[in-house]
Amino acid sequence: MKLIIAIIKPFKLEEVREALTGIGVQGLMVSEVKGYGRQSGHTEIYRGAEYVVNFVPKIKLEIVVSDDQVERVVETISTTARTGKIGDGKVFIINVEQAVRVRTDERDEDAL
Amino acid sequence: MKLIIAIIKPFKLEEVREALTGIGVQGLMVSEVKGYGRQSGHTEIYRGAEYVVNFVPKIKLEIVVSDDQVERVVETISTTARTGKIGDGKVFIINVEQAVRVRTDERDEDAL
Amino acid sequence: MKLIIAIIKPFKLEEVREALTGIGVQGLMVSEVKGYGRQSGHTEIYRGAEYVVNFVPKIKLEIVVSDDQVERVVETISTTARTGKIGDGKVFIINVEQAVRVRTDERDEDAL
Amino acid sequence: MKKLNLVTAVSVLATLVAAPAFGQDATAEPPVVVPGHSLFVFNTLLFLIGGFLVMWMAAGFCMLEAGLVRSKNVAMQCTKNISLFSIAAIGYYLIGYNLMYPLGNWSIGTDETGGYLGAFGLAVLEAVGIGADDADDISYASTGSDYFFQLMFCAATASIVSGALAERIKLWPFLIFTLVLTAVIYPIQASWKWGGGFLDTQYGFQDFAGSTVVHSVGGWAALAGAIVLGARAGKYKDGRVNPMPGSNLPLATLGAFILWLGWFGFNGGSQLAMGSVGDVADVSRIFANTNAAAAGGVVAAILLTQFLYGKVDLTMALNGALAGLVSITAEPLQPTLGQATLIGAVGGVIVVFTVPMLDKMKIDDVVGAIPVHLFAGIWGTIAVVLTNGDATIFGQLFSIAVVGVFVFAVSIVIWFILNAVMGIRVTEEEELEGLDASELGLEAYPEFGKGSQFI
Amino acid sequence: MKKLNLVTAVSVLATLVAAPAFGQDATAEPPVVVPGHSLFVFNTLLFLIGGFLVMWMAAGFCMLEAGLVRSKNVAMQCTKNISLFSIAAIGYYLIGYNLMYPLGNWSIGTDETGGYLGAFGLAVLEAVGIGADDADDISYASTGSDYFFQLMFCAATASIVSGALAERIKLWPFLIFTLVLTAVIYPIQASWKWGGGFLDTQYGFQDFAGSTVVHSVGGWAALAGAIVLGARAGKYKDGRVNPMPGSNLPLATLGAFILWLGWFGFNGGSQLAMGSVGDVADVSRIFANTNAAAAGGVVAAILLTQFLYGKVDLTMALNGALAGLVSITAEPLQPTLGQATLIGAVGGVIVVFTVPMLDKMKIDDVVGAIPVHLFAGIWGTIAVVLTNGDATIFGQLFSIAVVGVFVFAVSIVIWFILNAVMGIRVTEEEELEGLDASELGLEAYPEFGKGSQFI
Amino acid sequence: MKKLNLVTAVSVLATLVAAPAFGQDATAEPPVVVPGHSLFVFNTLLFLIGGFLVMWMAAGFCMLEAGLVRSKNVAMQCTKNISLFSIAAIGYYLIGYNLMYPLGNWSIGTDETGGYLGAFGLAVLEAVGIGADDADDISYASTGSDYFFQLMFCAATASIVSGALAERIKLWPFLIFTLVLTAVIYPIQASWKWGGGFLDTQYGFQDFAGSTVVHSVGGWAALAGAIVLGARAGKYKDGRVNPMPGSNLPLATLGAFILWLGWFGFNGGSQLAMGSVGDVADVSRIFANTNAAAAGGVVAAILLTQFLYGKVDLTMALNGALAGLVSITAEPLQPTLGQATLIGAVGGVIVVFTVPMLDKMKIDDVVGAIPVHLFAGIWGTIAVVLTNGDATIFGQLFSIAVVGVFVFAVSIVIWFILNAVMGIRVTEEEELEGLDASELGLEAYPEFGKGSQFI
Ligand SMILES: Nc1ncnc2c1ncn2[C@@H]1O[C@H](COP(=O)(O)OP(=O)(O)O)[C@@H](O)[C@H]1O
Ligand SMILES: Nc1ncnc2c1ncn2[C@@H]1O[C@H](COP(=O)(O)OP(=O)(O)O)[C@@H](O)[C@H]1O
Ligand SMILES: Nc1ncnc2c1ncn2[C@@H]1O[C@H](COP(=O)(O)OP(=O)(O)O)[C@@H](O)[C@H]1O
Repeated sequence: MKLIIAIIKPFKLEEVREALTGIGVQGLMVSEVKGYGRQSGHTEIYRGAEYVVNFVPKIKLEIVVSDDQVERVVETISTTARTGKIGDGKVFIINVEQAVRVRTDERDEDAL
Repeated sequence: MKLIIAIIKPFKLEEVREALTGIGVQGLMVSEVKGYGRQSGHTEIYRGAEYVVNFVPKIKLEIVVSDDQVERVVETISTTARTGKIGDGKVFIINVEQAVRVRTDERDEDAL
Repeated sequence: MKLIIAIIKPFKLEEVREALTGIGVQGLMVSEVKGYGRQSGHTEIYRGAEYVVNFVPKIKLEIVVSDDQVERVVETISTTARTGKIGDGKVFIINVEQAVRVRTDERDEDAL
Repeated sequence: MKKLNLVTAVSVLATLVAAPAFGQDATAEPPVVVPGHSLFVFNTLLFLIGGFLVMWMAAGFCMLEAGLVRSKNVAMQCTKNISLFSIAAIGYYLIGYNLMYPLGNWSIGTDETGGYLGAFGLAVLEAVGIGADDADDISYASTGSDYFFQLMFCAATASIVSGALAERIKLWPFLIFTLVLTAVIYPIQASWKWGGGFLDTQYGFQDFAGSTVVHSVGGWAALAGAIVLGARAGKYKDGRVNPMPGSNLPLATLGAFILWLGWFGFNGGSQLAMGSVGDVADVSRIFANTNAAAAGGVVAAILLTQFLYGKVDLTMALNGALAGLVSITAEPLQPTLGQATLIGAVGGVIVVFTVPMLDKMKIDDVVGAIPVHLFAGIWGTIAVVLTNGDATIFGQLFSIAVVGVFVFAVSIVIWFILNAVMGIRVTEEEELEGLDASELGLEAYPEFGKGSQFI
Repeated sequence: MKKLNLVTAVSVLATLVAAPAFGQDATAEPPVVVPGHSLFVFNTLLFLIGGFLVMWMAAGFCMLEAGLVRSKNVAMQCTKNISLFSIAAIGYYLIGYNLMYPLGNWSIGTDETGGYLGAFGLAVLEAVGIGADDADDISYASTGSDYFFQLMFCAATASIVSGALAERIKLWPFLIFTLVLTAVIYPIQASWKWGGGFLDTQYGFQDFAGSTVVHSVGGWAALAGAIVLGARAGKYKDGRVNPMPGSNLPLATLGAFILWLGWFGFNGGSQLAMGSVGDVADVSRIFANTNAAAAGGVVAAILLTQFLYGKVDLTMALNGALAGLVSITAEPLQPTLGQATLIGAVGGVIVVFTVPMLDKMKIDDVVGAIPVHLFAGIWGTIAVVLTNGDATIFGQLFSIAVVGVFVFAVSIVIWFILNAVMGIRVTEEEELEGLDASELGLEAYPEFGKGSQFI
Repeated sequence: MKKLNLVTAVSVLATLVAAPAFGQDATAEPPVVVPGHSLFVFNTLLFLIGGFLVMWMAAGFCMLEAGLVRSKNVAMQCTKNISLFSIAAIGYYLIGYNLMYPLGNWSIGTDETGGYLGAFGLAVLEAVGIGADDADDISYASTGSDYFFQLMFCAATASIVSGALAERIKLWPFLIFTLVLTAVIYPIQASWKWGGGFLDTQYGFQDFAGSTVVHSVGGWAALAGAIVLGARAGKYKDGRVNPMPGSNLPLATLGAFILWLGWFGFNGGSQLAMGSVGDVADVSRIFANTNAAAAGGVVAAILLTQFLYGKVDLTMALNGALAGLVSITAEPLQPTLGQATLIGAVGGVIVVFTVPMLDKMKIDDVVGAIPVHLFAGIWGTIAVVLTNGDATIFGQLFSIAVVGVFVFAVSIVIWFILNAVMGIRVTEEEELEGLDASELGLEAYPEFGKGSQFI
């Protein structure tokens, strides 16, 4: 199994979630993060003082899927989340050694 | 070492934390996430409009432990967090290659 | 590529970010977590009742870098974030199998 | 409102005539109007107290709206509310006040044949330290207090609009509309009734404190704007209504309580006099009835939402309170406490049914301003016939229609012009990012998470 | 309160008699009571101003409670507060007002032998546009203003209860209790003192603005409810008290400031007259003393928490202000500024010690309503004997006891009945999820994180 | 302010003399002053209403500041505000009131040669239930109402200081300074003008409601404190200004609206009389002008920030409203509505330019208190000469300077002493952690995330 970590633009969340449900993803975790990257760095003025905005709000998705699903999930995320503008985000893949469903104590694939 | 990621129901946090301390876990990270899964999908009405609640509040625990502790920690979490109802959550295990304690620059097991 | 997870004291964020930018890190994710560890456990009084503060606010950084950058990044973080007091935090390193830049669909190193 | 002067003038004369008897014979019935200039002082005081209470409603609208929009638009909503209140003060001073109260000097029409367009000119107050004979109307109240009181009504009309159009309208076009609304649209139609114009003199229109003259006017202007502006991105997709929950419900609740409090000044002050036993007792009736109607609106809303949806909806309870208040505004004096409660309760029922109705029509009213101020306002104006013999169903309906057509037509034209000239709506990208970040470059709650994007 | 009428009636007669001299001889001492009907207008105005200030306290309770509960219960707390205020308006109209002020027509007892149960019937206001001889009491104030003012006191009593029972009581049982409290329990016991009943006539009970009649009554009803309801899940586990910090302290602070402001109407209006030099000067004393007592409560609370805990506790400072206000409520007129400050300070000390005491007794009072309104209310009622010669320690203690036994007994019976019939408490699962999600199906702060579960 | 007594006294005598004619001949011009003791009652009522409105400003300052500081310091800001308001009540009672109003009994100086230091002693109110001849000044108002009204001005001065020094000053040293400010510093300088001291009698200083006597005094004390205290950690690093955005802008907006409302009492009550046609009409002018100036301040600020920065800054709009109010405070009566709007607008311009200016000088004023209250206060005091013939540019400038030097000098000395004795600033670690956690041991928003550390 793999843990897929995706950073996307917040307003894309709903769309991405629907797309993922569409391809059979049964669960995921969402959290708010502040992102620093190429998109960062524009300046704003507050009470007459200029400052650089380094962090932009992003949504982080964490999804554990079986190895065979990985490519489709990555594909789905990156196509759905893409706007073509800087700051669209990233997808990272990490190996998961074991999964457990708390309710039933099922393991691995069955736990997803 | 392994990184244990656990998603649990929020009101179980305190109980799980105590149980983990009980078996000698010395530290962990807690964050709020919104979870999507089987539990999701009930509908609510707001100002006369019905809508589906896709995301339910969950707590994510991240704990790095030495390999030999893993099974006990997983066991402890899943038994303590279990209510038997849908939405109890998951536990995922990921390999950690290195750990550093910032304060002392100690490495790996010593850093935990 | 490696995912570097660093837990630091909140007020160190800006300093660490600058240091990392200094050594060429191009992006990262920041999130708030509550930390439990050695630092925890002091007591407070609220409306006459004493209670133990188990969780202290922390900042979690997640940075994906190419393998050759890892040591420098870890070094930079732990030196910049260090105050020498309990609670300075940790750095964990995890292997990343693949990275994708949503905007361009670039892969791996190019995606960072 | 001012037209009551005559009546009071008469009664005060009565007093002065009656006065010789006063004191000579303790058994004789003392005059009903307090002697000397107490009348002037009491009436002026009523306007000052009523005026600051209605001014406070501006804060109520601001909190209500700030609490019902998503966090990414909260700072903008606050900016719009404090700005519109300021612009109203300028517009009403420059043109509005004399347009609304020509005191006979109609630009079009006359008091007899019916006034249609008031006078043009800056608002001018009485001089400093006037004596009784320098007062513009010694039998009424000081002009300064009247101006202050009336200005607050004008500003309230503008506050109604801001809520309905929240989360997508650009700041400046909105403020320009506000200027036109407060300087021209509101005063002109208000002159037809309260300035002694044709609706008042020819059609016997009864609208004690403005269910139509104030609230429905705000509602019509908001409706026109909402139509031209269109719904928020994602509000209505593939036939479903996608709720966008308010970000801070206690703040919205505070807003409702503030409005409830301010309404005592709104309705009570509209008695326009408290210097006699009769007047002050009437103001008391109005306070009690206004409270009863708001209570009726809340109770109707919570019972109905519990019954319809199986759960009480706090935002509907807040709207219910306001709908109850709007409903009683056209006639807060005549009803008994029981009648007032029922009139308000019907207002509460109206919002519970019309909020979803608007959604079905894909008219996106962020805070429920149109159900509360327009629909309940119409109900309240019609309900006058139930308790006030001077009101005719025709006179009420005709006036509702005339005011509605005028305000809606003029408003929609202005919205179209603004849209053509400068565009009234932010880009979709700005809207998704939130108006606070895109238009103001700041955040209302920079530290409280960005959950707004979860919707 | 109304009983003062006689007094004022006499003085007004005095005026009318004195009146002939007035004006004839500028050197003669002018009458102390203003002539004509100014008296009626002034007194009515005092009730209207006092009334809207006390109404504002409803918002204060709502904000205080919304700020002191956890975020998962905030919307419910707002719902309860706006609903209870509305229900009080209906209950007091239907039964309460005449039960409280039978004006001699006691159902049980008489003015002479002592009144025990007032009259039954709807509240009826004076007709529209009355003349002086149509006024129910030309020497007092308009009935509408009296009703409006008294209603707000009744509603305040209900607001006290909602805070203590927060975060676990079901909405509807709470509202049903509110109806009984405002329609029956509060009015009956209030009639014993302010309606001229037996505590007033037989025992010379002194309670100027209601430390006992209003505040302790809310406190007793809250205590009964808290006992039947039990503590919040997890509040007391294995002998430890587990604090559940309020979610929004600036909101709670706003609530305290609102209550402080409203209290000027609460105590000042209870002078029941301001149409003479003596009355208006007394109202002024009351305003100044009320402020001094609140200040004393705050200073005592911050000094004491600093001293006891090494840190100032803001929530105790807020409770301290309110305790100071409750303490001075039974006698805000007689004390000097210094005495008022000290009386309030003792109130502040009381909350700092009794809040943890209640916790030790495992009585879970979410916002400290019982220490503030019941304990400080008892203190304030006793403190009357320090500055008011008409008060006897026996009369005060006896009345505190009678009111306490009656209200506590009736309340606990009703709580038990409600519990038996429909259950007054949500399930543990609903409680853990939060009442907003489980009972209302919404969130007060949908975008601000769910930290409430960290506790 | 009290010195107006003479004037009113004269006019009231005029009435009594005129009185015989009254009523005898309905055609004769009735006296301008209301007869009997209505005058005393009306004036007292003005102080009571004005007083509770100014008291409400304490909540306004608290909300404004709580909204403009970072979330980790919000609870402390609330603690400071409710505490300072309480301490002011004690300090003014113990020493302040008589120092400010020696009524001729100067400790240093005389009414003729000029008063410099007032009398020492506790504030004492009139007895309970006084008759006309027991009143301290039957031609003015009750002492209780005067005390209540004046106390609120004193407290407002202290509220100004807390905002500027937020997020880094320790609680207790701040409160000790507050005691000195409200008991000694404010009353002494206020006596020079309003107590009939030398600035009033020798230099004809004109300051109607306190642009200098209240606002600039708060500003000077804040400036001295900000200099001794130094800037917040990280505010100015390597030559850049590092903004620290306010954590809750709708709360700050609420604060601004509350202050706006309270200001009607602040300026209107300073007319000190409303018992005659002239006085009540003047109060009306003041209400209308006060509102106009605030509106001018907002419009100037939004136009200017849009023009300068390309975006409207809500926090500047709020400061603009307050600056407009401060600007009109020295002379709210004489200007026309247009003039008042412009005077306020200049105030708005001043804040937009001086807020960044202070930052350049590395003076860290968290909420903009110095630009709003000091700079706009100076402007408003000078602007008096534009509309009030009695004011001389020299008299105004000289008085501004005398008050400024006195308050700044005394304040900075006290700040230095406090710093030497106990240290006025928290440690950097405590500051980084936030004052709520480090000094109070709690959080203002325990569940809303800790974003404050993102700055
Ligand atoms: N090396 C990295 N490690 C972790 N997260 C990253 C990294 N680089 C970028 N991100 C995340 O991806 C988001 C988008 O990246 P950015 O460089 O702004 O645009 P793009 O991905 O289009 O080049 C950033 O806001 C940040 O949250
Ligand atoms: N494939 C997944 N990857 C990551 N998190 C998941 C996944 N499936 C479920 N979760 C998390 O676990 C929580 C519980 O899962 P759910 O399916 O609702 O109940 P259960 O685990 O009892 O079957 C979800 O809310 C979600 O946060
Ligand atoms: N085993 C662990 N797994 C995950 N996070 C940990 C672990 N131990 C500590 N942490 C995180 O690191 C933070 C600092 O650790 P702590 O023990 O308090 O101080 P120190 O690192 O200086 O010994 C904790 O607040 C917690 O968030």
